[in-house]
Amino acid sequence: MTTQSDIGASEAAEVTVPTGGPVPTPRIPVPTGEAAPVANPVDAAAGDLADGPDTVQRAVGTPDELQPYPELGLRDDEYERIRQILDRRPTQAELAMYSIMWSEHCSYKSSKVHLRQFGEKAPPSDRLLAGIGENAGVVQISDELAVTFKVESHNHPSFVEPYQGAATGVGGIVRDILAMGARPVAVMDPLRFGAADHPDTARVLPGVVAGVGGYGNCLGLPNIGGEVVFDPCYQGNPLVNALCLGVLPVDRLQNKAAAGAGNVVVLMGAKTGRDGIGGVSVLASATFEEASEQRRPSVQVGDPFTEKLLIEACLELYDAQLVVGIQDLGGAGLTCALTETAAAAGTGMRVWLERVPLREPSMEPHEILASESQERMLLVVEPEKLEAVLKTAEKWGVLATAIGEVTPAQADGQPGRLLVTWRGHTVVDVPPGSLVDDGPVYARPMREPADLILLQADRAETLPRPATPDALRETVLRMIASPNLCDKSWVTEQYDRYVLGNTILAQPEDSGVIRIDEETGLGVALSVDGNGRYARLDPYNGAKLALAESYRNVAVSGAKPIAVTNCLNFGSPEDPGVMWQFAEAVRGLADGCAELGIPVTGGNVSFYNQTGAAAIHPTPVVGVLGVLDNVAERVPMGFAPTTGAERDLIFLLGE
Amino acid sequence: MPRVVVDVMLKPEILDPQGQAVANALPRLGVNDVSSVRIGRRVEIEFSGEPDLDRAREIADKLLANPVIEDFSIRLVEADDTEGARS
Amino acid sequence: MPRVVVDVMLKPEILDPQGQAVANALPRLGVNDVSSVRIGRRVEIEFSGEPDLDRAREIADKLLANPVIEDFSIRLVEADDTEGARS
Amino acid sequence: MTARVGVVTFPGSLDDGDAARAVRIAGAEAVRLWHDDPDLHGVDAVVLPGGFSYGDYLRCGAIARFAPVMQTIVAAAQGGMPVLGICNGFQILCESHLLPGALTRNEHLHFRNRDQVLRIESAGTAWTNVFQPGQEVLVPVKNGEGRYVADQRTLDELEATGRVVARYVGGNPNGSQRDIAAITNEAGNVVGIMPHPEHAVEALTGPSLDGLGFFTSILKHLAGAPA
Ligand SMILES: Nc1ncnc2c1ncn2[C@@H]1O[C@H](COP(=O)(O)OP(=O)(O)O)[C@@H](O)[C@H]1O
Repeated sequence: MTTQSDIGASEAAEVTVPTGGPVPTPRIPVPTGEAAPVANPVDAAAGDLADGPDTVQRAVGTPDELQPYPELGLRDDEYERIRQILDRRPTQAELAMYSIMWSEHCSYKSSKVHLRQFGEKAPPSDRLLAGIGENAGVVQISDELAVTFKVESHNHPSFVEPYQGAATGVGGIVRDILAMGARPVAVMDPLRFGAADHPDTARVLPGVVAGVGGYGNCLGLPNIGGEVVFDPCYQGNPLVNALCLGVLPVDRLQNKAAAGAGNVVVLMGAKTGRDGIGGVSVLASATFEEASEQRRPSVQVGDPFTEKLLIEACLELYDAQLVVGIQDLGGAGLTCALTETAAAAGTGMRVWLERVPLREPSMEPHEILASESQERMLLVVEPEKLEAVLKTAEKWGVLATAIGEVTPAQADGQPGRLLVTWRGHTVVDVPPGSLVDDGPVYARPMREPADLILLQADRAETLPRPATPDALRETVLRMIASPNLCDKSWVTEQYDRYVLGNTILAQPEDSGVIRIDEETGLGVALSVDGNGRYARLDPYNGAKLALAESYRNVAVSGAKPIAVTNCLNFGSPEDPGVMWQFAEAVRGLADGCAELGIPVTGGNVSFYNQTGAAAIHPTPVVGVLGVLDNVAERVPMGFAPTTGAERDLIFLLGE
Repeated sequence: MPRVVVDVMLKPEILDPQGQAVANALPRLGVNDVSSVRIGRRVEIEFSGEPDLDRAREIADKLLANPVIEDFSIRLVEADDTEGARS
Repeated sequence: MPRVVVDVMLKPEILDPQGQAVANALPRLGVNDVSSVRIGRRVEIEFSGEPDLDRAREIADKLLANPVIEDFSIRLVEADDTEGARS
Repeated sequence: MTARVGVVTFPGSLDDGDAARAVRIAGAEAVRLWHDDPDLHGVDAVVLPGGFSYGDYLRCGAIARFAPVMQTIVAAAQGGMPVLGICNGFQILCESHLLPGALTRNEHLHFRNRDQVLRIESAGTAWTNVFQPGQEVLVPVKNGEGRYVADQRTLDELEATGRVVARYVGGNPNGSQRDIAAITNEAGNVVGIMPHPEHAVEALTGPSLDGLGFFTSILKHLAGAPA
């Protein structure tokens, strides 16, 4: 998925958080059987039109039906666009799909115009095999080997249900890495919490740490670093970012294009349930009684064991060259996977939705398309290889089901259409590119926050300094005791750092180092850093400083930095002050990368991190990856124990 | 002394990986007629005085269950009532 | 359709750190009259046909409980019997 | 002939590659065994590696016990074949009743990963014969359910018959009874250990090289064993 992982489709509509609040008012009049024209013989044959799904046929016949698009986060003009594209009103399922794909989360509508700089300012690189826009950037590190890495956020779910939110955050980024053809080999977790002594931190922090550990440990991925930062600005909106590193032989690189008409579309992994359907449930509220909201959890529960099997099965399929295209299912579920794979190839797709294995048989088409159930991948497979694919899945004990097929582009060369039927009803008939590439793009208003001048004027130099030895002692003790500087082993001991046997450096080192090639000693170093307080004072330089810190951490471990990933955690883009912070941070990061000569290869934007009107500090988290030709030459951070007369000399570099 | 039993189960629509893992293992034991397994927690609370259902409900709500993903039910059970054939 | 419920609890002599952690947290909620908390598993088994208590006992004995550290009990429950006040 | 040591992969095994690497570094041939295949492919000894077999959501090792490969391993172990269970492997050996007692949730309820000193209490097993009794070794420990429990009688018997193979020293990481980190069966061919010797076999990746002894022990044992 190339989406913002933590902001559900409904984020803008703010109806997801399951606090037992009121059910959104139904806006869809219940259609009556007579009112709908029964023109389609298949629909007619189904004979249950009154209770059946909203079909394309019915949409044509009932152009004036009121649709709950505002509740789904779509603006009037966005809804109008959809009607223009389709030349009719969208069906329920189509409306759900557009609302998901055109959300901030998936479309990057507020950030797109800024993120371009990462590409435009990036230095040329011959190492980059896949860059921004792919599931994760892929960087070549030797003739045969490449690595891929990316950081993503799962902030909001982790506040609601810390354990599962954090766990599924790890699961999601791991699938991104897997989708590139790589074996995931390590994770990191930059975390931000509210005040250490706030009672709610006692709920959130242990749950998040247990969730990151529980999922990663169960997948057998060493955790090689991260951050734990406390600041009251994160009290109602902790940040849970997760980074995954993967390794692949260069020729195993996968892509998501659903190429080749006639190829089979296979859904592999967990059954589909009503996970994280969130705002899309307003579509059903006319046909469900009040309690129905109860049945639509926004929180997904992770199943790392299934993910582990999915990883092994996928890698076996790649090695046997059994897949043409592959895409993970993340925050936007089947909707995103179907449209992105088809759009990437310019093909069409025909999907029989009733073939999707369901955890709950009563699910409706739009729910199946919007479900965020975890641990699923979408594969495109040549028909003659289908059996081998199903066999491999069976060997690993994961479900794999053919749910559709790739259809050709149109005769005039135009891309094909995505046609989805459900028990004989046509519920979706759209150009896939219209969901993926033609979403709205906004140049949102920006304004420097009014308080910035005051903040900047209050300079550190004016603070009282310890003047006596006692005061100095007191200051040092206070610093040592501060949660942000204290020992993090309560957290890091809950993570397995040893599994896979290639961890050369991990906590508490400046960067994590992983051996990639046991024969040659080739390895990579990774660090993630961010400083929200700096960025609040000066987002441009704050982002640069985060990059510089990460770059330094990698360099001092003995590695040559070669690539950058980032997770941009910000408040609401509809707030001009936040938007200004965002634009400045992106500009700073892009400039910094240009100065250091390394490209941004991927990343993630997380907006709407705020409590009421109060946004978090702008928090760009930057990950830098470096290469070590031989991990035996890594430089650990501690002084080496001295033997005899050979004493280490200590130098201080810089100003 | 009677005790209070709180049963905490995942809501029916929430994935239950634990139950699923057990259900998948059953055929190995030669069991093929089980259609579903759900696994939750059973919490037995003993009070020093009279068992207090309201208190127990409060504890369950605040501490034992996460209402976002779990339901719970509460009842009184006689201490020596094993609620079935204790094996 | 009735289902079979298997309750699996740690034997009384085996330390239950989870139960203890909950018990220790209670005073902070202002609860001081709880003398003990024990946490075990509640397993709900649905059969495709008639619920089979003997089958369930066999599953419990072989798989659901480890007799070295756990006891279990089995009973039939009506599907919609929530066994108490479902909150 | 180099010794052939099998390493079983269950779905959810995680340290299987590491166990195989340790076997190779010790100088034996690592033979990968698959949970669904009851054939042991002529191996001389077996390692059950760490991980979360079948997810271990119910109780660690509870489901792995029923894997086809375990049926063969249980029979072979009873016939004297050396078997080492590490972490999840230890749990599986207890669930399979090849070793007494059980492994339960860590007393502090957290997964814990740290470098841990162990004292080798028994050098009489197939997997510890290169150590000196009382020798202290440093290996990683990492588990969430590593607290060894058994009834007093069993514990006393383990102590009396020299079947406590290793104990935690300098802090008990999980609340194990009597600081037990590893035990063996009566014959000394089956050993279960909660910490991870396979992660202490290379200077670059481990806290020491002390773990290698467990794997060189099996070579010594097999070399001396009557064919
Ligand atoms: N959430 C976390 N997950 C994994 N490792 C962490 C986490 N938080 C901190 N660490 C690790 O702990 C060590 C110390 O962290 P920190 O105190 O932030 O050091 P520094 O200030 O040098 O970055 C580093 O190796 C860091 O990677």
